[in-house]
Amino acid sequence: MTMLGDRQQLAYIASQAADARVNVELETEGMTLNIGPQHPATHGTLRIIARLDGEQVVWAEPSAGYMHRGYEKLTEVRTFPQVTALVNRIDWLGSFANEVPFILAAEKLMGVEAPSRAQHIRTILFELSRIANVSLFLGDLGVQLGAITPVFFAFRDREYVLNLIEGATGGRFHPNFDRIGGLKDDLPAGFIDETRIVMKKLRTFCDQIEDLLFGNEIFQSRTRGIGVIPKDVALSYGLSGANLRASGVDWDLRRDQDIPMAWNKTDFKVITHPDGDSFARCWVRLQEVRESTKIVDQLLDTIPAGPVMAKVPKIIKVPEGEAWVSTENPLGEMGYYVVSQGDQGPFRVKIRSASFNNISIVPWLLKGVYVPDIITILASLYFILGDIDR
Amino acid sequence: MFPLSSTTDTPTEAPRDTVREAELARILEALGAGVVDSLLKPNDDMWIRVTAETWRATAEKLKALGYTYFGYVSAIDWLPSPFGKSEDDASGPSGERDSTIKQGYTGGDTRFQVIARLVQPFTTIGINIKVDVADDVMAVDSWSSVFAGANWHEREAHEMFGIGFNGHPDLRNMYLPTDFEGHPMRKDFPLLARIVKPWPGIVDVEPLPGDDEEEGEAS
Amino acid sequence: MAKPKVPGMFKGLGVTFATLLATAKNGADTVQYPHEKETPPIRARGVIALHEDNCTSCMLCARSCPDWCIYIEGHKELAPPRRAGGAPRKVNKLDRFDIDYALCMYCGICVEVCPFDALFWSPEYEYSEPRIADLLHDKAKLGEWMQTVPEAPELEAGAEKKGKK
Amino acid sequence: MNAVLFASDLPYWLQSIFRVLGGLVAVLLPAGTVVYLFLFKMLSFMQSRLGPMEAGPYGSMQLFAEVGKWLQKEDIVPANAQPEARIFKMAPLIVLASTFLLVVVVPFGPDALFTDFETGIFYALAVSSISVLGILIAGWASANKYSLLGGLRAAGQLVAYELPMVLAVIGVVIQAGTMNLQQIVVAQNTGSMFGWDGIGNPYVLTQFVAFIIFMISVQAELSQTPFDMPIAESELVSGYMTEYSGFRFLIFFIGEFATAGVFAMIASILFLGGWGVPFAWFGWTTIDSVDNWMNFAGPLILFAKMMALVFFIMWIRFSSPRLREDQLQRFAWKVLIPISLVNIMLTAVLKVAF
Repeated sequence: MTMLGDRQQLAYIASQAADARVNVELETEGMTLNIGPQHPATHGTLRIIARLDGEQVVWAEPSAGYMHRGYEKLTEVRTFPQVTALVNRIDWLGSFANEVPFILAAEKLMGVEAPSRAQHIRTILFELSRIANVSLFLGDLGVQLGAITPVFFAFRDREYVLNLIEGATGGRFHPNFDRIGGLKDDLPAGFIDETRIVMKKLRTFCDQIEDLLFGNEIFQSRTRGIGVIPKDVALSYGLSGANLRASGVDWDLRRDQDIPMAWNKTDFKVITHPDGDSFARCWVRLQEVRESTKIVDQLLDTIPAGPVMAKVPKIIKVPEGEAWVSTENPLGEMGYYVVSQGDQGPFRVKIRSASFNNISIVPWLLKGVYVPDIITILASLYFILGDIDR
Repeated sequence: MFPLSSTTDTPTEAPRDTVREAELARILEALGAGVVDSLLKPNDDMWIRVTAETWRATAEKLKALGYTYFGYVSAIDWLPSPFGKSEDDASGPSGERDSTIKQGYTGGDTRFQVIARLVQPFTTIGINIKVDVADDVMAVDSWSSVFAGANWHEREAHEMFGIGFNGHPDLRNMYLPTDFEGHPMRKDFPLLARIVKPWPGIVDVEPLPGDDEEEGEAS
Repeated sequence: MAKPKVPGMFKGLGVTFATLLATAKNGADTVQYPHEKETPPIRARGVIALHEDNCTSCMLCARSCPDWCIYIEGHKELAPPRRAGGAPRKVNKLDRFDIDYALCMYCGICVEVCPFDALFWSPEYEYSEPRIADLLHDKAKLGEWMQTVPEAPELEAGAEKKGKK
Repeated sequence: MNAVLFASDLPYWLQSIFRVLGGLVAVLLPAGTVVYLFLFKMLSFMQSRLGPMEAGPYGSMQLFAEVGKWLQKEDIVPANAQPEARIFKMAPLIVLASTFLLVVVVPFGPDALFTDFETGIFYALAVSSISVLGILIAGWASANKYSLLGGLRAAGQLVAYELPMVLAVIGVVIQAGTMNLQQIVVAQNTGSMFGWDGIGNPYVLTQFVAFIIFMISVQAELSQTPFDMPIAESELVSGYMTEYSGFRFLIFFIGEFATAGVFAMIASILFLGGWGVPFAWFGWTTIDSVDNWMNFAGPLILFAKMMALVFFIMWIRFSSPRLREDQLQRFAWKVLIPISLVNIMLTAVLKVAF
């Protein structure tokens, strides 16, 4: 402003004054709406403070931390096996997937690699937890947008997947099945046949959801063009998973990363969508469930025989070093930066969870939308509170 | 204590990783004197440590070099915990514990380090960037103007470690109450849950009456 | 031949109506819980059972518990010798073995680390209490659950046979 | 009127009691049936579950259990609503009153009616708007931002949908030549299509466009999904009902489903021939020649038709997501109103032409 010439400055002041007059005339008293911490749309305890003008959001800001459990601190007083039990509570809907990157990071530090049968079973369970997680998202999406039926379909069919996970690992939600060097146990008999049947059911479920929700004109009018995230913004916020791929970024860590898992032995499509809006994000997730069922089917055919556990000492001491491993989790890229100083437990674990980055775009995204669109956008970004707060 | 399995203790010839070597050379050239130290583990990852003055410039240059995907920003407190580690008795005497600071990859001179990770989209080539945080300054430049996603990560690091980020738009607490005192992720911040309860590792077996032999800790 | 495009809304109506008919015909997918029960899988981690005779109160489980929810006390005792004429053995006798199920996070680490096969998983799940303090179960109660511990399941084809722990 | 029925010859006070009881039955019975049959059972079956099963055989007593539960609950007035506590407490009653006023003009049989009102449909459309007042009051008096948003949405929505509804009804009124609901029923059942009087002339056939518009407006008027923005559990946490508890919530609840029932009755009177069967089946010609037993069969027939319509209302409710407020307004003003105006014009032209 100091650099402006006199006439420019006068013109500037005049325009400011004119704006102010118009604003005073039109201005209505704003309202601050507190969405959450207890609100059905935040499925958990996220709080969104929104400044409204009528039903339009002027400014919004999520306030996380109502479920902060301090996992990064807790890992410092636990041994590696105990941390495994802890981390599968981060994203509680796809819990097996949380264990994998942590275990892989520890294995990397130890220089151990799980036997190929263990890698296969890990990948199967990983994809099953993705299906369990995302199918619930598809049902929940309906509830957020006012359709009450899809969520019951989702709970119905997710149950079959959870039964599989429970049958194999013993835990419905928190399997704690991964061990450094392999798996706790082999699959129980009958798992493969059962899984094939369930995968068929899940594909039917996807068709039902597609007919019930995605094909619905109301659903489309609610989600298309709402909350558009351009590619470069998505990258600079560190968005990941379906949120990133819905912005047209063809990047999937399952395909593009060389880690000791069995994805590279399967043939699957990475789903992308060019639009970057809420519909694209939901649609990408729906298609990913389909792809996951196909991945599981392929892996079931090719499970190699052999042990599920590499030779590791009974008391695990991880050599000094630092390692970063991230995988394509149901919610996006989940990574662990593990620092070990040669003890039984890690020295520091940085948990890079997908939802934390995914939700940090919310203040940018919510400007100027309507109150119902807040719900749509939050639902389509898909976060799990445990994954934000850790 | 136990020998590791045979797959690990044979020191094989480290395989060459030409892609990452070229990348690291490119980065070192672009950053010039800002880099204090660098490390490359073939087929794994790259680490560099930069000076505090060039911290923000590093982000800009790396972004220009194609590292446009923001991973995270966080910090590490290298002080060994005075309350012991993993299964140790946190309420026990802390005098015997080793308190010498042992730094990680690419070294460091200070107790606190900020660590960040950037990735080249569509590949998995990422880079871990560390910077020392001097104890008397306790602040580095903010990345939030370069990577929008750094905003929240820096807020988290600020409240958890007490590290300031110069130029950050608002460093409010994310998780903790506004009037919370202390920085929970610092190693000298006690984890209360492990202190208020008696440590369960004490073998609580009464010896036989008249039994002189002291059992001590079983393990 | 392209099918005529049905508006999405009517497809959705079709889905719900088909489900209505299917439920009327085949019955619901839900279980009327107190009247009928689902059997949990063999491996289900329902509750931890204690085989008291095997326990030597070595405290391994209590130490490795991430939540510190196992409380053990014991004393030493003289037991009759194994062979006739031998010296009496010193054994650890359990006085107290409590698990606080309000704290337990069902990770199963204690069952795994137990070197003497004293802890087992049982799929039993009906032990909720109206008061949280009542979830602290003692060794008598944990011993009762020993009855419900199933045999380990058969393994899937291709699994390596190994000596069961 | 050839039959002495119900209250005609009774003293006034007895008549009044009968009318009050009849009104209660006419409002609560459909509401209860709708809730049990559709909300509990149909919804559950559509979601592959069984719904309430414990109270009574197949959970048929569940509703009584729910009512008992609600009656036991504390009648809470939020602290910020205390200054206007009386208004806050009044709001649900206004909503329910609107429903009772609606049922007054509904004919259940040739003589089974509360009042034979010349401008019946006009009156019905007028009193149905009273519920908006109740909802606005509830939204404002709750002193809750969500409630306020819900109340404002409800007001905007009900105003927007009143108009297409009225315009849709005008088509029927033109065709029947009367605003008396009883005579609309008679006109349909004595009418003929191209000389064939086998099924009378239910206006759902000739006024199909008006029927669709009317049903859409009813859906919006009742704030059922896809038009349930005023309630919107997932965004406004039940909107204007957020702060209500106990029997006041119950009254809102009854109001919602009783109004659904009554509106379905009015729709079946306007478009499906109401309580009547085609008079030609039994050789009746005018309303005076209708047999007395129709006074008992009529309500059942009306009830059956109402149930069929409520089935569609609920079916759509259970299978669709919710629109946004601005989309709904756009739909009402840009689509429904022009179509209904064209419909009126066509009806008028055809009426004159034939």
